Amino acid sequence: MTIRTEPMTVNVGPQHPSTHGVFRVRITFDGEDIVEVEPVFGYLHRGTEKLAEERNYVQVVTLTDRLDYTSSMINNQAYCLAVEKLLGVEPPPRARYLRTLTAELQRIASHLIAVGFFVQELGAFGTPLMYGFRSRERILELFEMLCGARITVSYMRPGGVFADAPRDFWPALNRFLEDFEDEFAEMEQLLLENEILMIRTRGVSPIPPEVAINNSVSGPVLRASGVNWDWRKQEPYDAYDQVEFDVPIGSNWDNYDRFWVRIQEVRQSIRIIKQCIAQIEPGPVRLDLPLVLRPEAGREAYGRVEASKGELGFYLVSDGGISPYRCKIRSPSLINLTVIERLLVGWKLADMIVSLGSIDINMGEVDR
Amino acid sequence: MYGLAMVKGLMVTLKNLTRKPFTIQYPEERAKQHPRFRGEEFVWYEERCTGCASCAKYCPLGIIKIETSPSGSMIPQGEKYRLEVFDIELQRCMFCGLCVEACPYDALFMGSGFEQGQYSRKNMVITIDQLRNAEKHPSTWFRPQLEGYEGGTDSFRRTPTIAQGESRFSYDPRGGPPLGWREVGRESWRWHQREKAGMRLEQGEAVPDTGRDELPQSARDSDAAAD
Amino acid sequence: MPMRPLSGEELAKAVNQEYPGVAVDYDEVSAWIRPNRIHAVAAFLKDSPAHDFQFLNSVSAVDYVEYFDLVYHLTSLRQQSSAVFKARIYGREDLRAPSVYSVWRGADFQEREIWDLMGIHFEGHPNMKRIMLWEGFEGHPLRKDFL
Amino acid sequence: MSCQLASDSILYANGIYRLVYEIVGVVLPCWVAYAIAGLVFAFILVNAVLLGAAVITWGERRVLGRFQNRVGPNRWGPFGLFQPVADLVKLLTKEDLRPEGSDRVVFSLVPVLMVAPLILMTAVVPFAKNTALASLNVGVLFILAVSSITSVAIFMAGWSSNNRYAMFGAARAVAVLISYEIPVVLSLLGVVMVAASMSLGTIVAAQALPFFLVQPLAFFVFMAGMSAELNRSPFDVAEAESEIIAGYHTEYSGVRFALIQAAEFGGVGVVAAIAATLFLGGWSGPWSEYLGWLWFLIKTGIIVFLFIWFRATYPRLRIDQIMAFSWKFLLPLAMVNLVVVTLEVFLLRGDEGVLTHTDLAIMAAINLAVTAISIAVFGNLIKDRVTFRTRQPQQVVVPGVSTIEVS
Repeated sequence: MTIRTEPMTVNVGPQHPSTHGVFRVRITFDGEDIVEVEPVFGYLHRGTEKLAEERNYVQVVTLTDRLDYTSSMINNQAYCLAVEKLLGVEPPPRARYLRTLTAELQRIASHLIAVGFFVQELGAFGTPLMYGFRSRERILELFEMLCGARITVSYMRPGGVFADAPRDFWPALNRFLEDFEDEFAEMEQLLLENEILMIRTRGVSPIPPEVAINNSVSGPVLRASGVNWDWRKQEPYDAYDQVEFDVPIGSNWDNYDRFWVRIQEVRQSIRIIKQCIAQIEPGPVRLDLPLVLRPEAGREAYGRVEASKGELGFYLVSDGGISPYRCKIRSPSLINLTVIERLLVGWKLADMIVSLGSIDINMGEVDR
Repeated sequence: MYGLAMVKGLMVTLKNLTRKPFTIQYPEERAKQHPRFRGEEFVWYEERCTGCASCAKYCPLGIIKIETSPSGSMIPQGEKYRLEVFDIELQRCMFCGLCVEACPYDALFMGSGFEQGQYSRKNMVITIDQLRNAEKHPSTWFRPQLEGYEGGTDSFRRTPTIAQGESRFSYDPRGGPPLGWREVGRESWRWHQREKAGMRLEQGEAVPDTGRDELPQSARDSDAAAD
Repeated sequence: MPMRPLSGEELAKAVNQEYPGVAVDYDEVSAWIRPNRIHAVAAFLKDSPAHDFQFLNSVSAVDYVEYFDLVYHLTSLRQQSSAVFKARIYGREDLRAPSVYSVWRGADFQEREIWDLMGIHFEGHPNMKRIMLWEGFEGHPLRKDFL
Repeated sequence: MSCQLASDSILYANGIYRLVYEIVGVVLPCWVAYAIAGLVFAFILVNAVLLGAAVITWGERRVLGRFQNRVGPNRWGPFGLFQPVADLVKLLTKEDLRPEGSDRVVFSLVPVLMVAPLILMTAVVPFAKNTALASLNVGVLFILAVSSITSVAIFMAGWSSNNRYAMFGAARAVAVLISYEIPVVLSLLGVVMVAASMSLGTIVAAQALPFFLVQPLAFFVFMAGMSAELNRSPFDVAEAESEIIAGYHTEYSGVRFALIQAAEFGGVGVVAAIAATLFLGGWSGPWSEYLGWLWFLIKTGIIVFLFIWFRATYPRLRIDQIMAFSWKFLLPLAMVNLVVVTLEVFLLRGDEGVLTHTDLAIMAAINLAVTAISIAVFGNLIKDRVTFRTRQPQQVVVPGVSTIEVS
């Protein structure tokens, strides 16, 4: 005798503790197994691209803060690089180093959140998350020192950064780096080889490289899929051509690898920051550009960076006016979600949450 | 051995049990706030403001409302505009600080407070009177002269570097006496005052001393005219 | 080895060799192709070993009032090169373009987004629904005439 | 007229009960005194459990806070001690919500059914010498029987809530509870065998050497099994808050939620008390005549702390892994323990069937070795496909796509 069972459709989100904001997936379950997935977006859609068309080039910087609010510095950087490409200018070297440095600090902060929430979704009751926040707090404090805000930094401007770091920033940064290595080692000790974490994540939801590439997946997820691709290496912007770092590559393409790649990237970021501190030279930090920028009409530029979530690109078109004619944002979080079906179907409810955590989406960026 | 990492994890958490908490108990303790903090109450120096509305134009949200009228005073030096309305709608402000960046006369500064919660949206508008009467503790955001770096005064947009300037003093917006309008500007106040009035002074021309401790006559005049 | 951006001229020449007359114009960074051949060109650029553009960075649409430009940013991971091709679609109403969903799965959400916000319908996309806004929303907000 | 409790009554050993009974019995008929004494003791028990639950919520939040480098609730009262009171007041003043389409009666019955078994379980636990409500001679059996009522209550909650997350939680919880019952029962068999009694009072008396030393394996299995039954980390799938919101009690709010929470944290307290009694020697200790309650509280506190510690450290297992853990790991361990203890008891006990202190020490020595070996052996058996590889970050070789080819 067979017992007839019915598939069950559940709305996971938009109000759910672990969908990273207001993300909603309609999932059809067969028991605990997922048979169908349909992502629904738009709950945080603020029309950033339209807003950008009505603001001048510098004002758009403040909008980029609010895309992926866990990595505002990198968003600023991507946008400023695009505008600089559009204008055909190069920021002074000190500004480039400052940008690299702050972007890497932001990457650490973002990855700490990603790892923390990843483990939180595995069910560790907040401990790794709080350890991550402990260090992130220090980074945010450094940002406050630099630019007066912790999350919505607006630190960078087309043509450099708005101001040089204050004098007490450098000792504070050094102190942070000293403490952070210990704190992070603690986190690695707690998580990296934990057997429960291993059996929960090893072999779960692998994304083969050819699938990842075809789905335009980027960032740590792409690298965890075994593809050796990092825009910081392939197309060095700012000071990335001056620093040395390794690119961690996953070999099993699974959730554990995505988690592992992030942990390793934090280590590499520390390396980059240290080199930046050693190499940075005094000098001006901002080009003498007018407050209201007017790039030539008809020019366009696609500026991209390796953001903490993946390839963040700004495609700007100018019509000679004071605001971008079109500002398309290639948001890594949204496009990484293309693999969601591949990622979830066939796995269990508990794995689904973890897999979502492993691609580390941020709804501010998905919906824009 | 299998399971060893789990024991290691237990040791890590146990070690942290003995540590001091890193959180801060807010009303009793406060996190250290850095002088560049972009806070809520704006600091505005009427004496420095020409009513050019650069801030209003540069605000990404358009929340600064400025109305001016010709004051009828200082006509020989050019017109001096009287400010009638200078409203900042704080409820929509995102504290990006671009208005401060846009101000060419160092008249507008960010504040350093963050505890201005109100029960009504009406109360969230900072009016010109509030701006006039407020204690002036400007934030050093985009005002390198307040951070005391030498070399910050030569050019408007070229901000100083560590090597160029040494900090002369450590200014903290949350402590110490309020700053007067003469102390906060990038240029010397006398020169600035004349420039504001529209008078084109030649470089090197002697500037008559108008008395250091008094308000500029023009500001007084305009106030009187308003009454 | 730094990235080698393919100039518009090179790209147009390559496309015209395979499909004569499909590339209609080019400038220094991009080549314009006929909109009805987008899918064929995309498949050619992806599969030909000489180009091998496996990675679709982004699909964007730009509203120039009289016409729309669809912009495809491509990257070849093996050859470390990048290319941009565009397709110009004239008109305002009932715009249609072939979907590249079957070539690059990564175009999925971006094409839906373009349909949602710009109103260009991609044919051959299996799930051409609005993505950010709700079904039944009137108009396409990123168009220049949407206020 | 005075009433005397028969010395073979299960209530006879309870000093407080007897005292109340005899005092009241002076003025009132014996059956009234019997009832009043029972009510008095029940009152003490209920309050002890609920107060214990309150203290444990507070303690858990404070200790968990410190594990996570933060402070925890500290606003109400000294060290935030009144936080549970504040929580309770808040929950009591909330609107009494019941989801549409829920099963009215069953939905309302659940909180009561959750709390009741706990109080019943407490009835047989001796807090100090001669203070158990009933020195039941089948105490261990009684505890096991009563504790399984909880699984019914949980399933009722999930079923009646008309919520899919609740259903998920309930289905998971029932599966977990049923499969963990078995290793727990088997682990307790060893204890019962050594003590040669099912009465908790006798078991305490038998622990010349605490049983967690004599039978570390049983202690391990009991703790693991109990944290699964209590839905504690790392086995908290039933209310996995990151997956299914709150599991079976997703739809509960207000006072019903308060009761469920009380049952949950009270459960931790009661299980800790039982574990302290069975494995840590209960109220025995220096000056246990007078300080028995203190020893008992300290030992219970240690067990509670262990639970909190695990919760602070470990991620959660998946439901199938939890099942595997129970059937493939805990059950064999419990079996091993049972066999070894049976042999030891058979070989070591004297003619009267009593184990001396030396016998216990010998058993402890043997069992420690057995524990280490069997955990290692079975741990490696369930290792499955999980392998450790130490992988170093790879240096980028440009062109960097050498790894694209799928092997």
